[in-house]
Amino acid sequence: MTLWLIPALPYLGALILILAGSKLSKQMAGIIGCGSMGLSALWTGVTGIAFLSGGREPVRLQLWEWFDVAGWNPGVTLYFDSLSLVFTFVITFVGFLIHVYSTGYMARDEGFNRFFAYLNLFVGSMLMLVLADNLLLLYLGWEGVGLCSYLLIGFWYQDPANGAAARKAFIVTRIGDTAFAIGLFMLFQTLGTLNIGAILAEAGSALSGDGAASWPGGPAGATAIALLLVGGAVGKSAQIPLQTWLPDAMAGPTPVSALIHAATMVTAGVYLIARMHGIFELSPVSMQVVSLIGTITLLVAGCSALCQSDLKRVLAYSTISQIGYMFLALGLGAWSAAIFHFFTHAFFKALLFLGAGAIIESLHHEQNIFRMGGLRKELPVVFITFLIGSASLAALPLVTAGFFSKDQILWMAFAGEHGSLGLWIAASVGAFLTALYTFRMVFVTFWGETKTPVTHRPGKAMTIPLIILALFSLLAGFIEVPHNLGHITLFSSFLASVLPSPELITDSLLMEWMSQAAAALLTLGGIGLAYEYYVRNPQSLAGMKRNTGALQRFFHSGFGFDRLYDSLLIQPYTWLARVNRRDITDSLYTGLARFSIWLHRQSAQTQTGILRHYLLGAAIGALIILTISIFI
Amino acid sequence: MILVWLILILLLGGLLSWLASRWNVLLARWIALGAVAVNFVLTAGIWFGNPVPVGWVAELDLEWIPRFGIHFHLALDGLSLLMLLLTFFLGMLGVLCSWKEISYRPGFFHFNLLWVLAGITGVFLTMDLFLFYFFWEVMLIPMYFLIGIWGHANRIYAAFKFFIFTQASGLFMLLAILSLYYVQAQQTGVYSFDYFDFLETPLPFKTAQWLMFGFLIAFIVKLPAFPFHNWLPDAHGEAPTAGSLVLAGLLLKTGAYGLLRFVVPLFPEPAMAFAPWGMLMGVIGILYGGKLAFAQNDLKRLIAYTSVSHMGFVMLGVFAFTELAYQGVVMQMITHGISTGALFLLAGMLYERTHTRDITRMGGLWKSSPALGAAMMVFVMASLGLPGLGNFIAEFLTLNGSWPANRLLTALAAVGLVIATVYSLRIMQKVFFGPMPQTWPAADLKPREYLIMIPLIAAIIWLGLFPQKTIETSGHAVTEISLKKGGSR
Amino acid sequence: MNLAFNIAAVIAIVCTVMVVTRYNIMHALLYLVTSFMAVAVIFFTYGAPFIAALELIVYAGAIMVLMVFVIMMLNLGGGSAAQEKQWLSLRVWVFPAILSLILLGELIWLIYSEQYIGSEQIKVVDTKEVAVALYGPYVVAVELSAMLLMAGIVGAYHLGRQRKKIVHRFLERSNP
Amino acid sequence: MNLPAMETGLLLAGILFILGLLSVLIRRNTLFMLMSVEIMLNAAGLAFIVAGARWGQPDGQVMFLFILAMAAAEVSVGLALILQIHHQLNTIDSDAANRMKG
Repeated sequence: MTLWLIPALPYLGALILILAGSKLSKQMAGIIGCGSMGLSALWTGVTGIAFLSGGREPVRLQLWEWFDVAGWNPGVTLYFDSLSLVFTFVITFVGFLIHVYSTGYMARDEGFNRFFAYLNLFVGSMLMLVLADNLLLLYLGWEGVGLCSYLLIGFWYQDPANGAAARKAFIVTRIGDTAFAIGLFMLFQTLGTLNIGAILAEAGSALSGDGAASWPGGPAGATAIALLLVGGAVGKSAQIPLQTWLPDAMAGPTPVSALIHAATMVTAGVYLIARMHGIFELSPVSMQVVSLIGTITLLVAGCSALCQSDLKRVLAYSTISQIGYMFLALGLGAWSAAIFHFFTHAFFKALLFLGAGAIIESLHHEQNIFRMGGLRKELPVVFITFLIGSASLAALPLVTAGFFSKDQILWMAFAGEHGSLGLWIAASVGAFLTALYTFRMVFVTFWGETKTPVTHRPGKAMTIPLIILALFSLLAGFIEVPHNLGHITLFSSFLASVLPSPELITDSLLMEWMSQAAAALLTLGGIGLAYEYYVRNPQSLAGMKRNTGALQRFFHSGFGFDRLYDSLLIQPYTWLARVNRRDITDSLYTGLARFSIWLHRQSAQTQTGILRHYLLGAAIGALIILTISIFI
Repeated sequence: MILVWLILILLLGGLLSWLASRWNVLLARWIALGAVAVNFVLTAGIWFGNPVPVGWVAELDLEWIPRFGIHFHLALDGLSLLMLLLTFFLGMLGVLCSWKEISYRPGFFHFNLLWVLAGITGVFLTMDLFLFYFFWEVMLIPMYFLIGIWGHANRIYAAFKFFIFTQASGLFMLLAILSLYYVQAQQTGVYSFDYFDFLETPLPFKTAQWLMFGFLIAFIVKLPAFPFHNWLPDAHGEAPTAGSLVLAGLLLKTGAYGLLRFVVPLFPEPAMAFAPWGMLMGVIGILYGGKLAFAQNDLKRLIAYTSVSHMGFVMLGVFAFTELAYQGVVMQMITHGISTGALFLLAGMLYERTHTRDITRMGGLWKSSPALGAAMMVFVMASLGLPGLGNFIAEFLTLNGSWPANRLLTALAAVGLVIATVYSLRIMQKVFFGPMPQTWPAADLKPREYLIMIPLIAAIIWLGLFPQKTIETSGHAVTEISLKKGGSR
Repeated sequence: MNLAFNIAAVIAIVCTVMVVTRYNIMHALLYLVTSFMAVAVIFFTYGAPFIAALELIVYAGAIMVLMVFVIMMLNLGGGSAAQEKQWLSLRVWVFPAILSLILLGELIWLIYSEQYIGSEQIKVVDTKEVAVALYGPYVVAVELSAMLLMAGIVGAYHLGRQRKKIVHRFLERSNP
Repeated sequence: MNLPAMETGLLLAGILFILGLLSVLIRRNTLFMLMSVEIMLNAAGLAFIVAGARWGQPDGQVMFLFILAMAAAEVSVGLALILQIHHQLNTIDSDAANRMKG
């Protein structure tokens, strides 16, 4: 089975573009870039079909033995099962669409070849992450993805602000990776291997035994490892403690935001937790921590998105919020619900970002939504696709994919074994906020009079991916319909072989109808409120803005996390660096040298040149020797 | 016999190129390159000859001063084979990179360069402690001239500091060697400086501890562990490119090699007792070195502090006493040699283009020399331990090996990875990205520079993706060391 | 015999004290000569007539006379006495005096602490024995002292010669 | 005939020696210093003679002879030096010759 072709093709494309990049024409580079992605997507399809028809047997393929030290020999081996099929499908399919879109979007940029080289490298690393059989290879993909996000955010390197944003992204994710690495060390010390299959088997047997007690490291060990893995996931998926880098990552070109900061990389954390669900099931504490992080993040990000003026930053905060939903689902044990939400989110968020890119490019790089307006008539295709995407994000009931995936999470929050009323309320409030800020964005950019003229219509290469994504945003939801509306469980049964299904406390149909009705009402309410404020009478909005100015600024800055980290970590470190530039310990040695010079100068004073002093010295010396010889 | 030839070729090559420089400078350079290249081919031949060496691959034992039991005893095992390969590989690059840079008395320059390499080869080969100290000195003096004559602004200060630091600590080692010699004579009546005889003599704990400190101080100063690292930034900051390449790439490794070869096997119990302190020094070295690297504006000093930080991992690994950690230490020695050597070569190339080492005055160089930028990107990523490049394997093995030994310190060392990211990305940002303060001529890599860079990039990637070849080579030697005192897996 | 010893000892000490305290160098010199004569007498009382004679001839005669010649050459005489008074202020005396007292105390303590010196007779050693010893075991030492004297003469001649003074404009200014 | 006891002789030598030492230390005039050294040498010679007499050995007197020779040579060279100093610095104050300092 040539499974290795899937990651190999993007890597190959990247290699060609890096080596021969400067010599190739833009057109040629575009073909290689998109071609490698297209072939990889195709090959994923072929492997997927073979996998499905072949009785869903997971495929394991060892390319070569990485190293063999003291009995530990992790191999560079790829593992393909239903979970990785879902992820590979999304990465390669959405990736391919974004590559096609980028040929149009980046057409006039002189770093065209370099851009596609980085994109291919990114997709290659992401595929390696998803297809890795052991955690070390996963770590390789994990860091490779971090590198490419650094390269792509700082793509327009002339502007130092982009550089700063890129470095911020890499360092913050690196903090998460360090926690992840320490988790790997603990895992290796307890089990002696990092092979995912072996770990899950060990966790499974411990679970079937008497829970975490029979885990070699004991319950504390399991919880510690789980929390460290969560630390890594939180870094990469921009959840509460380490989410400050994502809004700044919008400094990169828009296709980058679409691919990396919406569809693929930020969900790596979700993939890690889903893949290592065995360990999390061993320690309920870590599950609660994950759901707590999820809920707090979705609320914080929701509010912050409400007060952003930059189009892409609104979408960035909305991504953080939606991943918060996925973390909540993971925390509840609803593994397949989280993956389903990831599946639908990838489509409509990529669509929104690409749409935003088209808008920004046509308004000559104007990103402030309050300086846009009246684009309904100017960019009809973009408007329709953007509207569909927003509807799906806001989870317009029954029609959009977003509704089905979010509703499932809400239902799990309510009825799930680990669920609780508090979580459900928070999730619902989050849903309301999502609807509010999404349609605030839509109404402000598309309704009202045009403030900046449209100079350039997006070409065909940009509109086709938008349309395809719009279709997926609508139809992707119907593969997992809740049982009171037709009970299609294609998606969860597909993943059942890999991810255990959660237990429900109450599964009465009535309750389910109730929660869906509540969700629908909240969404429509949010849309109505947005319409009221931003279209019908904006004056009432101006009044409300005045007396909540401070809150506005607080939300705008993303709950002040940036300022907090700046004063807590960055200032002290740079101050310490500036103060101790000349290395304190160096003064230890130069001090030694100075002391010996001083000593020399003092002893030189005794050479006065006067004969009598010398004689006196000689006499004293003789006296001392005499007394010593007599009395001692 | 081939071992003697390895050293002789370098010594004669140095002399020859000095003489040849009277008539034709280019000839001198070619002779020097030829000498190191021949050595490289010989060692590569040995390596291909036995890819998985078990025990001593080649050995030569001649009487030198029979009265005192001093033998001219050279021996080659997996560990020294790898070290020699690294020495000659970097040696060739050293000669290549000073092709245009050294114009002031090139003959004498190559003489010194080759004699340093000869000293280093001797250190890696010798199995007689007296001879070891002899080569330890042979290595030191030409290096002093390299820094002192061809260095930058305050090179005299740097050369002096380097010499005093190493010489003073070397004297402690000499004391330890001699007292070990007499203690052995007293214990077993055998008057010999041979390494294998010393291995057998049982030593009372107290004396063994003092002797260990004697050896330890010499290697810790050379390694630069935390409190003794001050000579490194000055020596690197002022040395010519080839000088700092050899200094960073090889001389630091002799310290680590000494720890592995002499301190741990000869004095296992005292080393175990010193372990927590050793690991603490290593971790402080990592964090403090990283912070200082972040603070520097002079590129070469910055890279020097990064090697202080990376050598902290070696200290951590050596005193963890697990085979994983030792394998990690050996990998770290090789990959650090390549990545820091490359960074110094790049710093030299940047100096040729911008005539400054101050990174705050550089900027936006990606536009004028993208290939140089790409090469710098590879090695900056290597220095922050990106998986897929050699350093990651080394650091992961070291940390994984030292985790059972001491959890807190390993966690702190893992934080060192974040600090490494901070200073590495600062290099890229300050030098290659951002606005261009002044326009430099568009001078991308020249063919000679490609010839230097491509093998290095290939080596670091090969070590990252296929490290098994090197791990096998030093496998037996490392298990030998770690099993010597029943170290855990 | 003890009476002679005592008188000579007192004279020797008094004269030496006078030498130490005089300002005028000529007076000091003459006191020194008398002190040497007293010591010669003491040598005689200790049964060493040859040495007593030598003392008189060489010490009192030759060396002191030499000193007188030098003093006359530099005509120090009375003029320098005032300067000597100014130099020998009390402050200069204090520390050396303390030092000497301590040293004297130690010598006395040493001499009188050892009990082994019995008070038997002092045996007289006549000159013949000295001459036999001189050219017996000490013949090498005699040669050496001959060489020493030769060196003394040559040195004195070489150092004593008045070389033409090189007056250097700025390097060397002789202080007044 | 009984000769004076040895202790008194040694005591006398000691006193003379101390006086010579005292005089050397306090004087600034080099000639005075030279004289005082002569006193000390003479005192040492006296001690030798007393000891030689006590044990009836000629060594004491032989030793005195050597001291005598040495003293003579020393005075001649010393005086030559003093002449030279007087000539160069036209003073014989020992503090004047202080160029060899610090």
